[in-house]
Amino acid sequence: MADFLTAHAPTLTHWLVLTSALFAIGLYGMLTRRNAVGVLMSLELCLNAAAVNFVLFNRYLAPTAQGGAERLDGAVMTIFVIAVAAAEVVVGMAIFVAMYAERRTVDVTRLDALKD
Amino acid sequence: MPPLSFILTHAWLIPAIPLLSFLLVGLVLRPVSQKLAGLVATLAVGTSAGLSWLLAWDFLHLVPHGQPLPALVPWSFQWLHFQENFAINLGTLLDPISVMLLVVVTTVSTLVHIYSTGYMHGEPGYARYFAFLNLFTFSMLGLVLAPNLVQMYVCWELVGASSFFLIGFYFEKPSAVSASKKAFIVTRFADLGFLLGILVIGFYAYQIHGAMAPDLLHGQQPLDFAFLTRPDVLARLAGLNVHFLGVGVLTLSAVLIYMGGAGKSAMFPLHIWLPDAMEGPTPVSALIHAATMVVAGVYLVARCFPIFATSGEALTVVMSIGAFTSLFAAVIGCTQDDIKRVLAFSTLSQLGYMMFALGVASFAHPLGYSASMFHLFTHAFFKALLFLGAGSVIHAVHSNDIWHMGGLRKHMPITHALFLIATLAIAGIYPLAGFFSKDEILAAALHSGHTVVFGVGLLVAGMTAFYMFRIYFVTFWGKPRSEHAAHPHESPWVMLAPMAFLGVLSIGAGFVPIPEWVQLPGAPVEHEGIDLAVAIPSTILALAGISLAWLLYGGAPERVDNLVKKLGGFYVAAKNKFYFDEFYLFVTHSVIFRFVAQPIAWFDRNIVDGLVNLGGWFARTAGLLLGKLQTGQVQTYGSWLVSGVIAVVFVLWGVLKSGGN
Amino acid sequence: MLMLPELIIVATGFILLVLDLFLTEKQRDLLVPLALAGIAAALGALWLTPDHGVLLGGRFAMDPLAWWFKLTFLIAAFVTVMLTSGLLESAAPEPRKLHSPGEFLTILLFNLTGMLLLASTRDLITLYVALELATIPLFLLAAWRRDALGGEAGLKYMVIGALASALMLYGFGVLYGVTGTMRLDAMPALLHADRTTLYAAALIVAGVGFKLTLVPFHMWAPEVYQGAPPPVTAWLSVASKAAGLSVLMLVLFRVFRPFLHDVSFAIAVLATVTMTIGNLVAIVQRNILRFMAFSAISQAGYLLLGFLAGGSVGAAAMVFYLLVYAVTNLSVFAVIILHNQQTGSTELTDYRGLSQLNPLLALALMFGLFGLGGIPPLAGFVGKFLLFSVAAQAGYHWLVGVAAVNSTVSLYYYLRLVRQMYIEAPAEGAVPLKPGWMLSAGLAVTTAASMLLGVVPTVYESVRASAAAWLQSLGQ
Amino acid sequence: MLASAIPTLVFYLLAAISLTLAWSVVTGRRILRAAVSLMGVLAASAGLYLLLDSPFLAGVQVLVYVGGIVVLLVFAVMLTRTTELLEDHPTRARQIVGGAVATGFFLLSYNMMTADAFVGRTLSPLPKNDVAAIGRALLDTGENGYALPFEVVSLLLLAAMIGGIVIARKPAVAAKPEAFHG
Amino acid sequence: MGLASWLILLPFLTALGVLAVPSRRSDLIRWVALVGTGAHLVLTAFTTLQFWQLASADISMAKTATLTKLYFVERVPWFKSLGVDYLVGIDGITMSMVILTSIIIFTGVLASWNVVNRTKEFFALLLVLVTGVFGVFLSFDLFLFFMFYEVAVLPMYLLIGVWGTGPKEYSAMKLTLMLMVGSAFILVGMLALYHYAGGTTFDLTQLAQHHYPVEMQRWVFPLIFIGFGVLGALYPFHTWSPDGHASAPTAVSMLHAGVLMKLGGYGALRIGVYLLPEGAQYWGVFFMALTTINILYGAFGAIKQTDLKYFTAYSSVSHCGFVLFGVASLNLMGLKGAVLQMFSHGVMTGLFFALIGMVYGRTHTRIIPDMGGLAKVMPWLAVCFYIAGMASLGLPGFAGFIAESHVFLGGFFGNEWSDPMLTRTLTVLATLSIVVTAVYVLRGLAKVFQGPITNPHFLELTDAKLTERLATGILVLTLAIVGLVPGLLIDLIESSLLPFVNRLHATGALAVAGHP
Repeated sequence: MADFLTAHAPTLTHWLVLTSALFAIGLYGMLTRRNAVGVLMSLELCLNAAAVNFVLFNRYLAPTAQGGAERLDGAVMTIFVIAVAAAEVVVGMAIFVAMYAERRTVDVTRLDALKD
Repeated sequence: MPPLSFILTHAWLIPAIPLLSFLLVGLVLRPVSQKLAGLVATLAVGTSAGLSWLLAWDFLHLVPHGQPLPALVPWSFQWLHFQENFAINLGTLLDPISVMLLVVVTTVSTLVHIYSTGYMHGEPGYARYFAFLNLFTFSMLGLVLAPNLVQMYVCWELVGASSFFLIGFYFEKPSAVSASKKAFIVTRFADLGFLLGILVIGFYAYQIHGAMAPDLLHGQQPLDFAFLTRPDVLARLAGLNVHFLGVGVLTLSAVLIYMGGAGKSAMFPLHIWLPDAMEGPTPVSALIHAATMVVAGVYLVARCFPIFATSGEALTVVMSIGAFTSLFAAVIGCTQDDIKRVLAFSTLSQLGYMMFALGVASFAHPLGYSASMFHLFTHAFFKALLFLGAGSVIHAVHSNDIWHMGGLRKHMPITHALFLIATLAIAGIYPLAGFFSKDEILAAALHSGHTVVFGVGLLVAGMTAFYMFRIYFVTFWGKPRSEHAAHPHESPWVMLAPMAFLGVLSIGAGFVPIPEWVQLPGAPVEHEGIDLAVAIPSTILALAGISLAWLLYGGAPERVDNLVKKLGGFYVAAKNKFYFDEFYLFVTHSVIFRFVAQPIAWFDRNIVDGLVNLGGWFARTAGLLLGKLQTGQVQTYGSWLVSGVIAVVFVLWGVLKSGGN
Repeated sequence: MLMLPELIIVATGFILLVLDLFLTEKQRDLLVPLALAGIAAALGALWLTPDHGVLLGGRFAMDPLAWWFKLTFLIAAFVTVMLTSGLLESAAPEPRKLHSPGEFLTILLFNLTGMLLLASTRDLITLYVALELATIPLFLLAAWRRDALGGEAGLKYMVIGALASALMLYGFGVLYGVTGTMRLDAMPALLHADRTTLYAAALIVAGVGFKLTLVPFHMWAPEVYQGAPPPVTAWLSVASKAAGLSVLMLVLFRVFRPFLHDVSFAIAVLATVTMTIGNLVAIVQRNILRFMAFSAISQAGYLLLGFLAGGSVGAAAMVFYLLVYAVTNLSVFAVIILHNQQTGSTELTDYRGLSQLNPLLALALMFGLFGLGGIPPLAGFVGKFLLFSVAAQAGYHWLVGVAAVNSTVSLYYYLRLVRQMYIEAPAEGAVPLKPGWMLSAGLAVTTAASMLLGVVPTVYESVRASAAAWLQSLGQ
Repeated sequence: MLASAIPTLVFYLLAAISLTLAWSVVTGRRILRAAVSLMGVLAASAGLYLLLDSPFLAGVQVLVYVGGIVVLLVFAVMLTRTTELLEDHPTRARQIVGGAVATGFFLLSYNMMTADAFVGRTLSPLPKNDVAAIGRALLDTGENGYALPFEVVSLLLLAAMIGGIVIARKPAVAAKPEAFHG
Repeated sequence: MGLASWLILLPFLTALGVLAVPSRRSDLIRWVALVGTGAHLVLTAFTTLQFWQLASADISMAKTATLTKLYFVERVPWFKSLGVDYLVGIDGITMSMVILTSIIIFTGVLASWNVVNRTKEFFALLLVLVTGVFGVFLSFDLFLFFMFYEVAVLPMYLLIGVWGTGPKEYSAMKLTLMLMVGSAFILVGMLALYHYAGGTTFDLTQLAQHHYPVEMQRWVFPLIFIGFGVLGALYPFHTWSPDGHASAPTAVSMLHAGVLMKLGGYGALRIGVYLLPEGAQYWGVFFMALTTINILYGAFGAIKQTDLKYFTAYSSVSHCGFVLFGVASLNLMGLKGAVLQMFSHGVMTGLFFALIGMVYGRTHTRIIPDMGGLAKVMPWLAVCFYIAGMASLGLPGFAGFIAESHVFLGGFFGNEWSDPMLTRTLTVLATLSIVVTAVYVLRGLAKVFQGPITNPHFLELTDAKLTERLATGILVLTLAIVGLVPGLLIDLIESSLLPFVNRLHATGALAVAGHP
């Protein structure tokens, strides 16, 4: 078991498959969920996946690629991504609430007053 | 040669005076005074006539008697510069035929002007009429004096235009309007040939001109008659190995130029405009459609005669068409009832005469050339007189139809006498003018070996006598057949005087030694005087024609009816001018208008414009369809966005693969 | 000193925020002049700012083109505030009034700060956050009125914006992974033309394409333009697009520079699709804001032509056209804002007879439209001409043809509006619009600028010189 | 041996949890359940951060993301009517399009991940990234500092907050909603 | 500021002057416009004399007919980094076109005396348009040229849209868009010219020093020719013309058919043939064929038209075909004929449209079958109409003949790069038009002016007023002067065309020097 696990220790590719899959699932959610909050949740999935990527790259690639000078760019980026995600959620929720007050619906597929 | 006299160097004055008068009358006098306008116009042309006579006198005395008269261009200036070594000079070409025609044109024009002051008296467009007459006279004189093809063409068009305006003088009359259009368009069609002829010959003449040593050119331009008729140039033109539809350049251009002449001179099948042109005032018919403009075609061929003669084939064309036209027109002339139309067909017939006279001529047998010019000369006078006489009759009877006339000889003795003189002249009765010139033509045909043409000529001579006397008898003999014919009154002296003058000329013109003066340059003299072998049969035929006319029309009309019944369909066809008008009408309206013009207009509005509109429609529809993508569904937009990413990857990948490193 | 304009703007934002707390409804009318003063001060500061230099360890850098971008942003902001004044003041007509002017202006200024910084970023992290600052507040501004359409517009903008930003972030991640650095200037040396790089590029293009409204990343634009308050639309049609261009130039010229020439065909395709679709759909629009949206989309297509030839000519053409586009578009929006403010309408047909009611406004609008259509002697002509010239220089003659024909198509719909104004008679009972002095001034300034830029060569020559200097600083 | 086996096990465990919960986030009809699932995904991600030797990030993830953002989302859900809590399934067309697009994206990503740049890379230790280090870096104005983005993000959050408040609060004046001018 | 600049600026200043007058003083507006354009006429006359003196002095000094110099050159660097200059100058072709334009706008103002609706805007736009036209003719910098070109085209939209009749919006839009598509072609060609020459200058005289690769010339030339051809009513891009002319108000039709369409031929000549001689050699016969279609198609199309304006518009298509035909024939006579035809058609069609406007103003119909016998009540107009008609069918004595004879000779003489049989056949086909033209002109005019008066209401109509007599009189006089004394115009044109021919043959003095 342990041997098996060791032999199959996750490489960068495994990690990337995971984050890609998470991102893709998030995308699917953004493109299909009716509830605006659901869309925002899916967005969080995407952002989260992207954020993991940064740490991942920082961990696997960045230190050596920079030729010595070790840096935390990826990790710090993750923090900023989380902050931005927070801002997006705040804005999204605000609009969502205002919207709901006006239109009494949170279904994004019913938001089609503006179209050709 | 002695130094040129004033009028020889300043021959341009002769056309210039009518031109000035045209401007003066048309722009200044017309609104001011009708009477003054007529007076000024007449005086102007009269002055020109005087100058022409003077010029003719001086010209004849340029060389000692017996020597050939020269051809000279005493005055010219560069008018149009096309390119290096290719310019058009306006100028005055004086040679026997131009001087002769100068005299004819100015004289007849003056007489017609005088006649018109009476004939047109009280017409609303009196001054306009004189203005156009002046314009015509100017154009015709310019044509006559033209030293090159382009000046000829320019004036050619101008006479066409003035003819158009004069035929359409009664512009409120639909028949006059359509006749004027017809005249212009038919001649314009012919002019197309003329123009193409100029293009063809101009191109090759320019090449030859360019290849010649400058000192050989004597300052001649490629389109100058002097250059084109030079034997060395003609030899080169004839030697060109360029063919179009199997026809050499020289023949091609000659035939094309002849097409122009045929249009103006109303040769078959371009003759249809001339009978209709009789819708114009009668003096106009006398001047333009009998004496002067219609002979311009003959004059053109005579002018370019060396080209035709060198080609040979072209001359055959001229001859055949001329002969056919003379016969064809004579046949129709026998059946018409409108006095002016009969005269018109007679003009056609006589023009055919002149043309085939040119056609039978050659450098070996130049008599036809002189004969043609001679006939042109005499014909101008007696045909003008016939028209003026007819005008006088029409003036009195208020109708053109000979069957509305009758017995006029008692009430209009002077007119009758003069008309008779002219009729005898055209019938070719000795010693009137027509006899001499016709005789010369027939002799030329006979002696050059064109027997068939000679036969046609004889036949036509007889027919001419017949149909001319037919109208003479119907008009002046018998009983009046209408209200007006019963109480006509003789025309005023302003009309009779010019007629009388023309009467004198119709009698005496035959004694003018035109054939002596007018010789084909570089050809042997071939004047034989009266050839009895020709004169006797022709006179007999003429008398036979007169007798037949007397038999048929001098007394009982039922004989005519019987004859008509016997002739049947042929008579009807001839009476309807062999349906040529209908044919042309069909071709233009039912074929060209309906199957060319109409479809083009439709094609343009619907197909070409339709394509443009289709472009607009396409853009709009594309816009609408693409706009439909804006469904308002934000998630659809998101799908597009992500698909966009995928697409961009593929495009980038493709571009890098194909174009990149 | 390098950062002075940004600092002034941020400071102004805070001052407004704080003042807003202490002012009465009426007194808040003072906030607009204050904001204008702040922007003007920033403009002044920008004038004094040297056009090269770095701060904060290289995270903030001035370069000659960044200077022009900042100028464009500041001018756009200044004019936008002028144009918004009528809706922000306490006496504004009610349903269309923009409430909470202090907050509105603060957010606008923060948003502006994001854009200003964007032009100066040199690393992915700052780029990302600055881009978000230049984007997220726009969602709020679009939804500011809280009405049905504004909310819908805001939400749609938000969803698509977040999606685009997530994709771009993912792309940034890949880029970071490939190069191992966040420094843009270090990247070209570490990049290879492999599929990973392409993938990153495509993701980033999507993110920027969203801001720049490139097809097919444009679909939010008509909806948001229509639903948002017109002044916000004006702002995002100009500033947001400028921000997009500045990012795209940063990315394409600094990062993907080695491949730019090889993928120029792809850029040509993108440009073709963008301008064509923008123009074709604009033809059939009936709402003036949607109409302007598609017009703006097509303009983005023209802008892309500048990337075809990687030299200073292309950069100069883009920057110059951006400036021209900004003033011209704002001059058009000035009239649209006024018209909407006083009639509540955004229908094209409601402009009928404007030339007889307000001849000068109609004239200005016509000039604006012709400027957008690229008709001489307006600056739009010179701007487009320069862009087309770049395409021709790169050998894309067919693209010049496509673009020029597109210009014609665009003229068609611009003329539709001109027709309403000049050929149709005014509606019955229509009254002339009464522009406030601030809006009039804004309109006058932009109109004048949109003419002078095309006639007076100075600005273009300076841009050209800047571009040359900038290219040198890139090390080419 | 065990030292490498356990992280591997944890990785696959977390991966499985993340994917499962993520799927329920995007497909669940009950929005609250989805929120909880999201919380799970984010928490799992915190675990992943731990695996990547970034305990500080894991902390931030739990505090801000799980604690803050998701709670905010839940609040927002609560504000709306309860009928909306049970969401209709998306239409079949949308599922297909969304699925296709998401799959396309995934395949593209997968293709990229097999690229040379990434294959065969192994873990390397991260530099020190505890609270203090990151905190210092965030405020450092030097070459290795992140003061500028930090300030920018503060502005962003401030703007989002102010704007959010303005937009989300009840209108001061009961303005009649304007008619759609679409 | 030299004469050339003043020639451009004066109409613009007049436009500003018009704008300065309060709109209710419509009389004053007209007078300002008239005085401004009249002053322009005087200025043009003065410039012509000056040009004449200078040029003939130079020609006699150089002992060659080739005029390789521009006069009244003004060069001010503009967009320096692009190589854009404000470069204006005058050569013989330009001069003749300026004379034409000046005459047309002056008479156009006279013919618009009765515009009552929004007079101020009307005249202002008209003058702006004509500013653009002068700009095109006078500028020798491609950028400037193009800029003025568009300025000249666009005001048309409003002029037709606002003051037109019938489906005016459609026509105006179609016209504007088609011309703009044409200008898109030109733009492509122009930028290619610029960049292939190194991208340093738009100066036409300097671009002419550059020898473009033959392949490049072969694809750029058709773009330029078609681009300008759209404005010159090249088949099948001419359909804006009938609708546009039919809908436009009088003065606009005059200007448009009289002057603006000439920009097409001018551009094709000045830029197409001059800069791209080898392209022209390659494509010459193709465009000869296309323009032959033009000539015949327009003429046949005109026969069945019932609206006087459509009638004239189709005749314009035919006549403008001569312009492009001459250009495509690529020899001195053809090119000269093209320029002469531009002039003559300009005046002639200006006269036509002026007259149509005047007749329409009286009868309130332009439908040919509805009219009849009008010569009785309006003899002046009838005479002028007939003169215009006669001029248009190429009657000698009027300018049309001079032009057409040159064009026909040019076409028939052909050039060494095309099959002579082909060019001659085309020329022969083209000459057919002189008959067809006669047919439609005479048919149309006969119906309108001759015959009995068909409508009793016509009996109350009046003849031309003084302004109308002045306008038509000037145009008729111009037609006649050029027709009778063609040397005046030919001498202006010919020397300046020789460099074009030299370039085609790559001999002699090739380029025109752009410096004074």
